[in-house]
Amino acid sequence: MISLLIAIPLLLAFVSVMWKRISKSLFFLAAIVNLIILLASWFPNGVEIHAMGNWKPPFGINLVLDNASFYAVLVVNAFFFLVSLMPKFVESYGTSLMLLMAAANGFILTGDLFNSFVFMEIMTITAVTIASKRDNFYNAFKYLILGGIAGSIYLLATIFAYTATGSLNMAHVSMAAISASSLIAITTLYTIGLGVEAKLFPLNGWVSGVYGGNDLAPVILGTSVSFAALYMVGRLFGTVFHGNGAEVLYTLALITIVAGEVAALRQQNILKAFAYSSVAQAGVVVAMISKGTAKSMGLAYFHLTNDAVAKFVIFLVAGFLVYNYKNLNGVFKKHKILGASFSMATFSLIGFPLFAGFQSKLRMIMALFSMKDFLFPAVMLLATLIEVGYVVRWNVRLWFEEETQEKAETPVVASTIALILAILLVAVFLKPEIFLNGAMKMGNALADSKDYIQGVLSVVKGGM
Amino acid sequence: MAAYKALFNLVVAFFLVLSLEGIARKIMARIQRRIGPPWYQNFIDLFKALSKHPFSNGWIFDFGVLMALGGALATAMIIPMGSITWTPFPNSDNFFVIMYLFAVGALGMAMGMVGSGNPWASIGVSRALTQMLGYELPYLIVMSSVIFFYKTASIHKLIELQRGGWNLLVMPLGGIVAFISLMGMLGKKPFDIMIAPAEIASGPMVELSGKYMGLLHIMHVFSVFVEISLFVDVFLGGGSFGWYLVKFVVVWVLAVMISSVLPRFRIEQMLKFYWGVPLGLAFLNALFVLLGWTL
Amino acid sequence: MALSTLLISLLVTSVIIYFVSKASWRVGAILNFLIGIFLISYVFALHTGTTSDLGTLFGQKLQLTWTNASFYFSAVSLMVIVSVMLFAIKWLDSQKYPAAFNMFLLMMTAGSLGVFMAADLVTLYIFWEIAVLSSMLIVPMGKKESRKAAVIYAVMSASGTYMYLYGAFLAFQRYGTLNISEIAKQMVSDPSTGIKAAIFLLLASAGIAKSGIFPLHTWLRIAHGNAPDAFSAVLSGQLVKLGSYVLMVTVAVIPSLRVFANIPFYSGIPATNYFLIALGATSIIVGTLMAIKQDDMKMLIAFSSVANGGYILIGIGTMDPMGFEGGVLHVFNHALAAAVIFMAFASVVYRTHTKKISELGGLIHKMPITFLAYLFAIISLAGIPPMSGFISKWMIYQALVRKGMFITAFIAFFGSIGSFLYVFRPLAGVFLGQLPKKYKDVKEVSPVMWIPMMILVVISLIIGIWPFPVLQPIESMRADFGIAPMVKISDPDHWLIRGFAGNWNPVLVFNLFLIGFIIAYILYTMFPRSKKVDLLAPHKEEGTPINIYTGGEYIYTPELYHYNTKFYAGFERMYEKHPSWEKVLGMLAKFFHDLGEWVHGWFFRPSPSAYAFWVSLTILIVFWVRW
Amino acid sequence: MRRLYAILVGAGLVYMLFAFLGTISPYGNVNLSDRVSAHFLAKDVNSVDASKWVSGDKQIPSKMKVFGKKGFEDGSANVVTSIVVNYRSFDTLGEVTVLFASAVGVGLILGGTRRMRYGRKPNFILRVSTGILLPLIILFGVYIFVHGHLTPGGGFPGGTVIAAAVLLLYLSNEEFSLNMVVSKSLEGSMGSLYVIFGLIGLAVGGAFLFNFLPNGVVGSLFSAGVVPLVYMTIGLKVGSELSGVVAEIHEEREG
Amino acid sequence: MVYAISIILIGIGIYGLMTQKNLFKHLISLSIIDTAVNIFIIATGYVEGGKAPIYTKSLPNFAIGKFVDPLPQALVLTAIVIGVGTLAVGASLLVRIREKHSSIDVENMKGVEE
Repeated sequence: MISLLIAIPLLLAFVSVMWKRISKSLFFLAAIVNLIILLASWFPNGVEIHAMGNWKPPFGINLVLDNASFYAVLVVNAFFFLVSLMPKFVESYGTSLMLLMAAANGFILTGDLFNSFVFMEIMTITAVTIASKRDNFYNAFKYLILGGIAGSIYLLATIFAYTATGSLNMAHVSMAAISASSLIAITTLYTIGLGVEAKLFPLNGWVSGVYGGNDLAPVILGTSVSFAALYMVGRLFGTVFHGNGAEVLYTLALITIVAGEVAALRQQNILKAFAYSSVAQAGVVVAMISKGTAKSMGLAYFHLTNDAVAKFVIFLVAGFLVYNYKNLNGVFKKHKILGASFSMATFSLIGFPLFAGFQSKLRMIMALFSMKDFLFPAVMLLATLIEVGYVVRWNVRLWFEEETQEKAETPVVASTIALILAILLVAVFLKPEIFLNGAMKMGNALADSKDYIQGVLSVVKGGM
Repeated sequence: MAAYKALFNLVVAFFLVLSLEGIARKIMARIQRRIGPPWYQNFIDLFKALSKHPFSNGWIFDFGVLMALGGALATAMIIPMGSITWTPFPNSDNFFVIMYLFAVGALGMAMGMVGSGNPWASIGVSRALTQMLGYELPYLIVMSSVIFFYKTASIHKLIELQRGGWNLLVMPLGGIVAFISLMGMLGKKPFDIMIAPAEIASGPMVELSGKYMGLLHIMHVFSVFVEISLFVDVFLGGGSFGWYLVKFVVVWVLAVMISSVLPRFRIEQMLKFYWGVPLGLAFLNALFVLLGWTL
Repeated sequence: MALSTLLISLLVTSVIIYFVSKASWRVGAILNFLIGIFLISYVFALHTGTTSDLGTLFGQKLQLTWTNASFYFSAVSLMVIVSVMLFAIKWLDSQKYPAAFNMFLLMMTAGSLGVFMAADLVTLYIFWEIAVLSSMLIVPMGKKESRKAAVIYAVMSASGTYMYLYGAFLAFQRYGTLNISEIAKQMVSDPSTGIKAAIFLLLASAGIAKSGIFPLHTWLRIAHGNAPDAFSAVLSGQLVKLGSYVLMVTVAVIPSLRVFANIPFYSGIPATNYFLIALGATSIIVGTLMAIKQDDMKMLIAFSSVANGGYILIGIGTMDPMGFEGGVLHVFNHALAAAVIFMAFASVVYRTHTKKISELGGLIHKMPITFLAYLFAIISLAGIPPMSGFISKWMIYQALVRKGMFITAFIAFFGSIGSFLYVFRPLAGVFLGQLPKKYKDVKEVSPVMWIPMMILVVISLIIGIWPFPVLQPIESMRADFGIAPMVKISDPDHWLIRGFAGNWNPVLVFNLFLIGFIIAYILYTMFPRSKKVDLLAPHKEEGTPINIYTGGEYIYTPELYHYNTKFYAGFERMYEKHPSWEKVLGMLAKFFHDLGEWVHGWFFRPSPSAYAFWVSLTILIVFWVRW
Repeated sequence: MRRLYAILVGAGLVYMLFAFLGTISPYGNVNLSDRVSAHFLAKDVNSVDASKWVSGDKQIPSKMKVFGKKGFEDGSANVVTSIVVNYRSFDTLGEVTVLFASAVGVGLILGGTRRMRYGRKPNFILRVSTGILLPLIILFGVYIFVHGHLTPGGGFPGGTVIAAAVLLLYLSNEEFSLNMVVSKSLEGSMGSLYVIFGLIGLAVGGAFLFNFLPNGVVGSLFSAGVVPLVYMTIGLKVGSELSGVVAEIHEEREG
Repeated sequence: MVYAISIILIGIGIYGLMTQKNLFKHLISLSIIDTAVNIFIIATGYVEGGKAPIYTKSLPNFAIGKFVDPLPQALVLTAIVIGVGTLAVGASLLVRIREKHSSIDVENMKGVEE
């Protein structure tokens, strides 16, 4: 069953090159089928593996579905589903999106280091393709180069792991006795290799150009792909390497938070501004992951989910605005629903009460204090302060300034989706369990490497 | 009983200060080698002004004059005159109450005069208020240290507590500062820039005529009464009503004599002056009081 | 109705109000007003000690409690808010976003009430943010500059709020509870002074930012000055009081005298409190000096709010029974006065469309009721009897003198005398003097707008004469917090207010004033009637000169003969080269902008070469650190 | 300056990697028995007890004959192929997808519609020799991927060789233009076929990409189960894909 | 030795990325790094005296030490293809960059957004 999550979008992607016209519908089909599969196999509450070609781990490649990967896959596919509802948005990128979906699912589900590299590369290449929408070539190229370097380093890390353990299986690497220096080599390389996709400073130079260059890239890359990348950070540094190298991640992440927010503050381009904001939020999540406990990781992904939902709305609305209006002043007077959703999402980003961001932010701060970490909350609050500055500025500008242009046609589907997600954010404030339960399960699964090893390596037969 | 005392206050104030103003004109004239008007000249002036047909510049002009006079009268009624016997309202003669009640009159006058629509009046009022900022601060600091020292802000109690010796002698610095502030309060030279007849046509009074002039003159009379009485009560100790009158006259004459030989400060000079030495001395005085270094 | 139900239903109602207002904003505004009336009756009917659960967050119970303090602050807030709601029924027709205004005003009301009811730090934070958020969305509905104002308001407010949040969780980490009274209890026995002081100051900083205390005061000028005019009344009259409430919570509910008994600084006041007092004193100086030189009348009163926030903080900070009561009473006085003043200004702007003192003048001839409201409000604001404003200032002076805090007292006196100066400026420049020709057809505002002002004025006057209805709850609050509960300050039986150094009888003082006024009136009527000089003559007939003293010149343009720019030029000249804190904060903001520019320029903009460089450098640094 | 920094950083990086080299076994001195590949070589993955293996019990099979024998879990003589297409077939699917993604990407990025002209005639030798070599090249490509499980080579090299033939066509004939419909259909259907093989495996053997055909004798042409079939689909797919890329690059946009 | 070569190649690639101003050279540098990493991977699989892991008539028997590690070779096969994919996308991007910005030299490109 799990393999279908990758196989179906892939199959439909191959099919879609033959019938280009229906590629959007195929994309929708793939997304909905995936979602149905996921809903059918709700939280596994254990470790389910699927050995590819029936070659048992650690010899063959295996897909692992535990609570962690399930939650990540669920979130990722949900976002793809939302995108697939908007055919106008997809344009001719249906095939690429399906590939991206397959790659993201594979990246999350795989239990094999090299396999994850392969999927990461697919993700990079399709992401570059998507990033080049609307003639955004130079930025896409920069992303390609950075992604290429990161890929090489990731591959090197994988090879170091292989030579050290003789296996590429994550569970095996996790349990193998690796010498300390070897472990340092591996985790250092992985930090850099993943840092590019996880938007760690200063490896995140591509973000502003790619997210700021068109309307599709930020919506999908800023939500699904970044969730997948940050999932991998948790998987590798939490489960596989037991927190080795976490201090480095922590430091980099804190710098990322501040750098992202200050860079966002000065941005005149709304997409870029929130691109930097997502850099900063990625920093928060990585720093939280690097704390290493089940609770901190769970809260990290809770925050990431809230952030991704909010970012989805923000980028959706901002993308629509940027490519329909030259001057954004006061446009929300004409698009009240889009405006309301945007405002709610941005306020959630800050962590105002009544919105989901409040729940995650406060929980994180509380958890950090109970871990006696006094620096990170301070940095987080400082970052939030800067965030308040630009978020309010954008809201005020988009709502209250004098408008100058004729009204563009309102995108009905997009408005509806944005509004539903914004209401979802309020619902999460009222009932955080909507995301929190899954995220906490994810955190537990990521932190519990014993369970993971047990689950992967003792099962002989590949199951459905 | 209190009501009669209060009324008596007013009567004393009216005749005492009006006569003293006449005497002041005489003294000033003598210092300047002139003969000067008779001592009762001010009574004549006042009744002449009151009996004339005036011009009113609108209702706020009238209201302001009434408020000014009312405020001054109310304050004058609270003031103790030298002893507990001559204290009309022993429960309410709190220093701060007197000071702020006194401000009602000032505000009323300022409002009425600006209401006349004449810019000279506005300039005069602006200067008067600025001057208030100048002299009140050292004065209030000195008074605070007095209150801190005697643990009471009630004027009649302060009078009683000075039986052993005048406060002026207990804290001479404070007394000097208070006297300098008193000069400013009285609007005597060198602190009469707000009136400045030659430059801004008598400032606030520019539009006054007839009975308005008279009423404001009465208000001025009571203000002078309140100001000097406060100084006498707080710094020159207790005693009988008679001694009180003597001290009152002495303080007045001293103020007049000093003012008659001085030129006038410009408004910034006035502020700089008050915030210089007097304020410093006031703080020094407060420090001495805190440290217990009183005479 | 339980407290939590009330608040939640208020929040929901506010959204309903929006849609109602979309159909007809006037109905929405009237509904708002009715809800406000209901809230007042509700608040007065509540018994102290009522608690209600809001839910559980992170395993901590969120609770609302109704205390004497909640009652006092809620009542004051509602008084201001309801007046503005009434005011808005007419005033809103000059606004662009009436529906949103109604919604956010009600939402803000709910938020503020929640803050006052909160029994724990997180509940307080939640409602605090709701109040901030909704008010922040009203601010930019004003004129052009108000957009920037909203941003500055949000950032300043947030900087205080986040420090508060940090402090709250620091307290939680240390004491394991968020409940305010529990924390207060545990703090007394906590031996570590440093952490206690940190918690104290961090919690207080929310109040500092909100009530416009130096160094986070600069938002008041721009936000109060540019917000929609009637909303400025709420901002200054009510919202700022949230800050005072938090300051009171940190200073009084957490018994700072006992908690910091080991670091006394001066006459029994701990260093922490003294620090706050110093900030309050600085605010008084800054607020007063800046208010004196403003040309924008709303900004002028905004700076006055800074100064008055300082009074409140000083009063509460002394933790002296007199000072505490004075500070808390000053909340009431300033709320009423500021609300009336801003409503009066809103009326002026409503008719004349300008808030520059230098463009106005002589409106007393056209808007006498507004003028009277303003007059009485400034008498209260300047602390002159018989209005209520005097009582609180008197109490604060008493406390300061008793403690021998002469420098603070000096600053308080300075602020007080300075307030005469600045409140007089709009009086002279806007209402008195000569009416410019362009306003010759201006009319008085409708009763819907002046009635709320007058109601507040009358309340202020009555409390000035008979302050005991307000002093009683404050006294019981003081007893709750255990600040010298034995000392009785108000003595209604003898009509006295008892200070440490002498008493006074507000009724008597008012009567004296009345008698003085009557005598003056008798004198006035005894003497010959006056002839009227028509100041409006030049407006009525073209070519009529002004009929006042002009030094012998014919003058036909009354506005040129109106003295209202640089009113205190002589004094202003003395500090025109003052250092500007706003510039300092501006530099800070610019620093972050430049830093952002730098980060963007160095790490995000460049070519792939630079990316490669950063990647390599990072990996090298990580290697260097870890190898 | 820039070069200096670059040299410094580059040297630092080289130093770092040399330092990291110390953590792995020296060149050529590798004990395969510690690695999973020992069992790929021995083709006995199914008989290894994985849970014991990972905890240090290495279970190395004794020396045995493989070539020409029957009954192994994997039938290809080329062990690399057996890894690529059987043991780690999922990687290969990913690999195919990468290429596919980049082909899609190239199409989307370039978006050409019209054959690009070189503006000069191809020379005689090129034109004539193309005609002679073309069938040979294609034949060679097909040979490579059909024999992928026996000799070095496989789907990817084979497909590339085929694409090289197409490139030759493009170079030698300005009028030539690849029929995109055909190439896309081939590409799509071959890609789908690979996934369908995987799905058949899932249906038959319960695991995606399960080798559901008999393995035969190691070393013979018809052996190794699905490996030759998969390699053939890959070869065709890669061939058509890269041809498509070549075609895309030779197209330009209107105007 | 092989390790050293591959590592130095990586260094050269990084150096090229950092110093070159022509975007195509960046792509080539990236490709050099890819290749270097691939060489490195192959090198990790080398066994002293080992042969290519293909069973032939002359090498019919399984034995440890006779063959080199086949897994890295398989991985490299994949990695090469991935490199090719990257190269293809990059090259096509360069075509369009040249069209849009009229140059592929970083310093001469026109209309690049700040």
